[in-house]
Amino acid sequence: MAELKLIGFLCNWCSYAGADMAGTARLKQPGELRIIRMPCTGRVDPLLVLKAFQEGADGVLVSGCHPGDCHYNEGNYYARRRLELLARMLPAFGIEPERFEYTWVSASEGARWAQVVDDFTTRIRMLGIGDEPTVAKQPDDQRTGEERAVNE
Amino acid sequence: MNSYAYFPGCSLTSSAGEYDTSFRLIAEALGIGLDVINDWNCCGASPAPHHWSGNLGVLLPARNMHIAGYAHDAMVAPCAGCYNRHKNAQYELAGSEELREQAARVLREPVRYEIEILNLVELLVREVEPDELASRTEGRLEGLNLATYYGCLMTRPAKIMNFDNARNPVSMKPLLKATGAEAGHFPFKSECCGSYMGLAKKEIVLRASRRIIEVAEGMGFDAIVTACPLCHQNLDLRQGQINKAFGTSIEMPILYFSQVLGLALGMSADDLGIDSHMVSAQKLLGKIGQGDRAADKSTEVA
Amino acid sequence: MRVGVFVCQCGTNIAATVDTEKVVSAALAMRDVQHAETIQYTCSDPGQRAIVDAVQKKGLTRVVIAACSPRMHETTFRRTVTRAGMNPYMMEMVNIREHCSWIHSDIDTATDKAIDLMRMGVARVRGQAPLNSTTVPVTRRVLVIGGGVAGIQAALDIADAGLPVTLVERGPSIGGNMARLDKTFPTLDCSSCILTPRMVEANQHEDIDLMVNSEVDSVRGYIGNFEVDIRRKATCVDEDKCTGCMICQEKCPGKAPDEFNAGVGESKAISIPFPQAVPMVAAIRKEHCRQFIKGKCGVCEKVCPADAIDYEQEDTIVTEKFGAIVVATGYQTYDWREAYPDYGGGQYPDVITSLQYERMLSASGPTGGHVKRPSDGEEPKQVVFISCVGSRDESVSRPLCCSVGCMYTAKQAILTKEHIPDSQSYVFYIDIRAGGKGYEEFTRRAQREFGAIYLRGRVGKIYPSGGKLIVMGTDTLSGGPVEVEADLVVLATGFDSAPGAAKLAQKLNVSYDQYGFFSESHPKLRPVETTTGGIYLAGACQGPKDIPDSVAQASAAAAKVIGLVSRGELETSPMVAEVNQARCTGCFKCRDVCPYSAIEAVALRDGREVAGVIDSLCQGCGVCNVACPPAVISLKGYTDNQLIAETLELLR
Amino acid sequence: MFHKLAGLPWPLSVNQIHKGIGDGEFSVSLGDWEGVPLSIRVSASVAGGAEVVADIERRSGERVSACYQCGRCTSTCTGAFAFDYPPHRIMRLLQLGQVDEVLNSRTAQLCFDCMTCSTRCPMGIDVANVIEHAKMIADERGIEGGEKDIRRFRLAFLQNVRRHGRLHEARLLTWFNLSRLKPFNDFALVPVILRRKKVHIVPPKIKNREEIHRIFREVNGNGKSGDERHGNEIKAGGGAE
Repeated sequence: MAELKLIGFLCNWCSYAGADMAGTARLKQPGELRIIRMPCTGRVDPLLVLKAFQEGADGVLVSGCHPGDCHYNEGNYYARRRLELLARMLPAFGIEPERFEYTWVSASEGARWAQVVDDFTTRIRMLGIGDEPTVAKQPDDQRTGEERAVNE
Repeated sequence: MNSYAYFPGCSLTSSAGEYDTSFRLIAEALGIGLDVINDWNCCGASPAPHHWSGNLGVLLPARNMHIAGYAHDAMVAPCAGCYNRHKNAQYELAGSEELREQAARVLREPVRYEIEILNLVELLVREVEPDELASRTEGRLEGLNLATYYGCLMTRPAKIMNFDNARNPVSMKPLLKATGAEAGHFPFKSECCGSYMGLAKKEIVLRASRRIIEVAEGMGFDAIVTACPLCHQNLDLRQGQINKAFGTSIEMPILYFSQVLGLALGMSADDLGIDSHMVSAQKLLGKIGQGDRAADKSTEVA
Repeated sequence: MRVGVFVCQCGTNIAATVDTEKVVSAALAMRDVQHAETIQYTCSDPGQRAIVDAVQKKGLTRVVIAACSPRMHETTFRRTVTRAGMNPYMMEMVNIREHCSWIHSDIDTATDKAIDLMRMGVARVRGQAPLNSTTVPVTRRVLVIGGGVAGIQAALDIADAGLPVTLVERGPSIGGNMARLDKTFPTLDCSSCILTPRMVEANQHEDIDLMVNSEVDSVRGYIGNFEVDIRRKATCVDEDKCTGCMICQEKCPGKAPDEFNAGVGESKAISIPFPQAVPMVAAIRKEHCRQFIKGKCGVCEKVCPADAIDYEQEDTIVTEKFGAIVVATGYQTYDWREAYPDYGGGQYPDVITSLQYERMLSASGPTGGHVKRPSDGEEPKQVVFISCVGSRDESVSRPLCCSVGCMYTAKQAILTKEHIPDSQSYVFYIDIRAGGKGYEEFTRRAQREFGAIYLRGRVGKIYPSGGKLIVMGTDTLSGGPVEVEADLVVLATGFDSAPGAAKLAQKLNVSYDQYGFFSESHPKLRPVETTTGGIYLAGACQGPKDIPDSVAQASAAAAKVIGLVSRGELETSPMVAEVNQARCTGCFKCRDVCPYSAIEAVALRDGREVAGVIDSLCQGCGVCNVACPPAVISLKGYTDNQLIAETLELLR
Repeated sequence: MFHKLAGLPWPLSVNQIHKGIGDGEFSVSLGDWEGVPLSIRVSASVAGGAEVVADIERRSGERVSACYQCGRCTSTCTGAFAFDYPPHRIMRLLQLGQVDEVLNSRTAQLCFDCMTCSTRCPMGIDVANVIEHAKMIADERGIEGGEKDIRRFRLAFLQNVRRHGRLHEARLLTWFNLSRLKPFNDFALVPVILRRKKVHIVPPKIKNREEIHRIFREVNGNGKSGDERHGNEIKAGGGAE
């Protein structure tokens, strides 16, 4: 088991393909990151990110298409709005914002993906294991007004 | 009035005295204050970095920067060589704790090396508004076509000097245009003149410099404008040797950037030390109505 | 729930760094996992059979396959489990090759990761429900963007199959860059002699609707059902009336740059770009036309015998539906001037690009096929060719090889000798790339039969001297610097993507690389598909290419299009959004955010208005899923519960 | 017409390929030029060379392997005509681990670091910097590569600086010329220089020379300019070529 637990939510069309390309090019990368494939970063629910931290993730990386290149026209714009808001709120939940990153990697940027993973992992390695999360546990299907704000 | 720490360097105190003189003159005229760095020492020039793991090339300039740093946050080194060496030293000091410690041991206190280092062109571009200059020069140099010559040391290596575009430097142009002169495309603006090989391997200098002056002459320039004493030495002092060696008869005046601005500001060729050059600038001076002034000291062919 | 886990070894691709047996035992230790095994090559026939057998013998209801990227084989294995009688969507793929074995060298790291990913896959597939795809009809019309040789070829192939095609060209004539070439390598065929007939054919084909001076404004919809706005730019000439007599061009007083001739010579404000233009219709370039600059002139209107001139004409937007789109927007030659000050940066008239030289060589070009120095009109005797200008040069961020420079330079060296028998050509090259059929022989001929002197080295500097140009280069083979005194220098400039390529890619939602070339879906196996279904690539818009490759790719794209459109209808992905209408509050946040307006208001029996998803429109991005405050709209296959389960499994 | 300016015999031809000089060794001879055999030996020395090359890469921070031999560095190299190996060949030799050839080359002595090659390299390699570090290693090993003058000039220069804290050009000129028994080199310039008031007769001295001496001591551990370390102290009349 890798010491650190890093989760990556990647959009299927750009970043996941970019990660594939990095693999095909055999670009060596640190081993902590586990990738979850998403149709679009627009599907990445800020609550899912919080949930990950709450359950002990040491870092969460969300990566999608470059602005303007979204396979679904504007999915990544929604993602950007939501996730930037989330990033700003993380300290309120007792999570260092440095543990969260939202970036763009296109299908042809294998090298860039490898770089992103490398930088992100190194950064989290320096931060070390995350503290016991302070987010109050709650069922997945009910949300507070504040979190609703995160969504839109 | 902005004032700068001034590092003349060895050449400006001897063989390139006129560069020093002309620089001080225009600095005064343009309201730029210069305070010579107290008890400055040689920067080590090209030889220093080649010996004893190169640290000599860092510690000699370090002392100057350290002294200059007392009273100023920017220093000017008109000699491209000194400028280059100081910038390099600064770069290496910034990057190495060990070097900073060495410097501290020598200087007996923590080294001050963050001072901003400017070359002459950089300084003037910063201090002088082209339009303002134009209004003072009244187009005195109209009719001249000047070859801007940057050489190597002002712009290279690009990542350390980060002055102008190393592949195609252009900084001199706006100010020269403000004098009324033309500054046409000069393809050899950043080719090397042969550097310090003049003594040890003269043929290198003769070949390299020959091409530069030949191209300038071929393209009909009235003079080559430089901001480096070593380039000046190779192009001017050795022009006679070049003609001799290759059986050519080139007569291409080599002027310092400061001298050109001086002329533009109405100073006399003599005051600017143009008469101390090997290659006569009479033709050029004639074109701007100073021909009669300086008595013709025709060039000795060395 | 009975889950089966299959761990692919992919020969040694995976097995070399991932201990697949360990993964299997880890799987067997998991709840619900009834079966787990390693397979040497899962995609192979025996591999797939093994899965079918296991499913049937052990009555598996869910399958996890840990192998390569799902982008590679998801469809393959969906078919496999379908053959075994399962619902295709009850199979989950886990990527332990591209994302694991290939990027790690340490076996423990890779194995741990593979195990995690497998466990996450299992957790996810547990929450998976059977999905059934529906079908939508496919529009029987195809859009081809770009009227170069690739676009023409694609359009003709598709139209010949009986499918109506709209061929959109930005410029005033089709023909593209090939129409500007004099001869083609390695056969020295006359370029326009072989291209012109195809251009005419495309224009006359009853199933091809040709739109010149037109551009794609916006694209909506998805595979099988695109809706495209095409802007027909005002040319102030009535296409139907203009007879192409060119009197207007003769009489026009307004000078204008000659784009077609790459700036060699001049053109008029109203013009037909070249004699073989198709369609043979004049067009006014307003920015150069006196009527528009000065507000008075009207010469062309007076002289036009067909009275086809209409200064009032305005852009119009045509909206059409298409089943598929072929992108063939081609390339432009690299603009070298900024990046190569050492070559004069455009200061020396006698340093020209290969395309300009091509126009000089062309009998129908501005010099009537006579090679002349731009500076003094003299015939050059010493011609220097410089390869790789804007290619293989990281310092100007063009590390790529233009793939044709070596060949067209050899061609131009040969043609130079033919035009000027007493001339001498020098070619500075770095490597001779002559991979195609008959190419190597061709470059040899240039040297052996036509006496071109090849010098292996990149030129450092060019400067003028006594009316000539001195080229400072190197011949690395003899080991040192060399200089050539040249009358004319021809720069073999590289390929850049067509202007606005990136913008178009964004309109089409296809991915593109840092140079603006469109990315194929898979470099080996899906070379003409894009990442977006229903959109295909042809020619140099995908990367530097020569004519035969462009034409071949165009036909390949055409074949794909015909295959798609002729089927008539299309399976849609069932991974669409779904509303739990009982709990929907009808706030319609989902409708606001949906990029495809796939959500409509539905009235329930009790009169409440709630959200409903139009399956045929929903593309499954999941934006609505996140936007829904009470979380009652969810994307099938990516439900909150599945994603959370997957996350928790890792963090457990 | 096509003329060789480089001073290299044109055309150079591959004369012969000797095989089996030793285990797995062969060498390509390109004939010779001004007595310098233009030949490379690909051999076991690659092994030993590799470390030095790695060292050069580490010190200079440049990737020698990135060079694809386009030769642009050589095209406008200011000194190439006087070098035995033009820059692109130095890069090639390093790629092949031919360190001895590089360290003993005239190029390693003569290259005066004008960095023209560096600004034009399409791969963004600072070629001059690479040669620079080869030069330093050569210096550390006291190699003069048949170009005594260059090293002598540099040492004379530094000697001069060490003594006065500043450069005394006139003295440098004379001293250097004496040191290689060419006392009248550039002599013709002297009267001119004097007439044009271009030199001090009295050497310029700085006040705090002690600090300068400390600097020299700091870099080479002794009060002298460290020539002893390389066993060739500068003295007038030191053997010239």
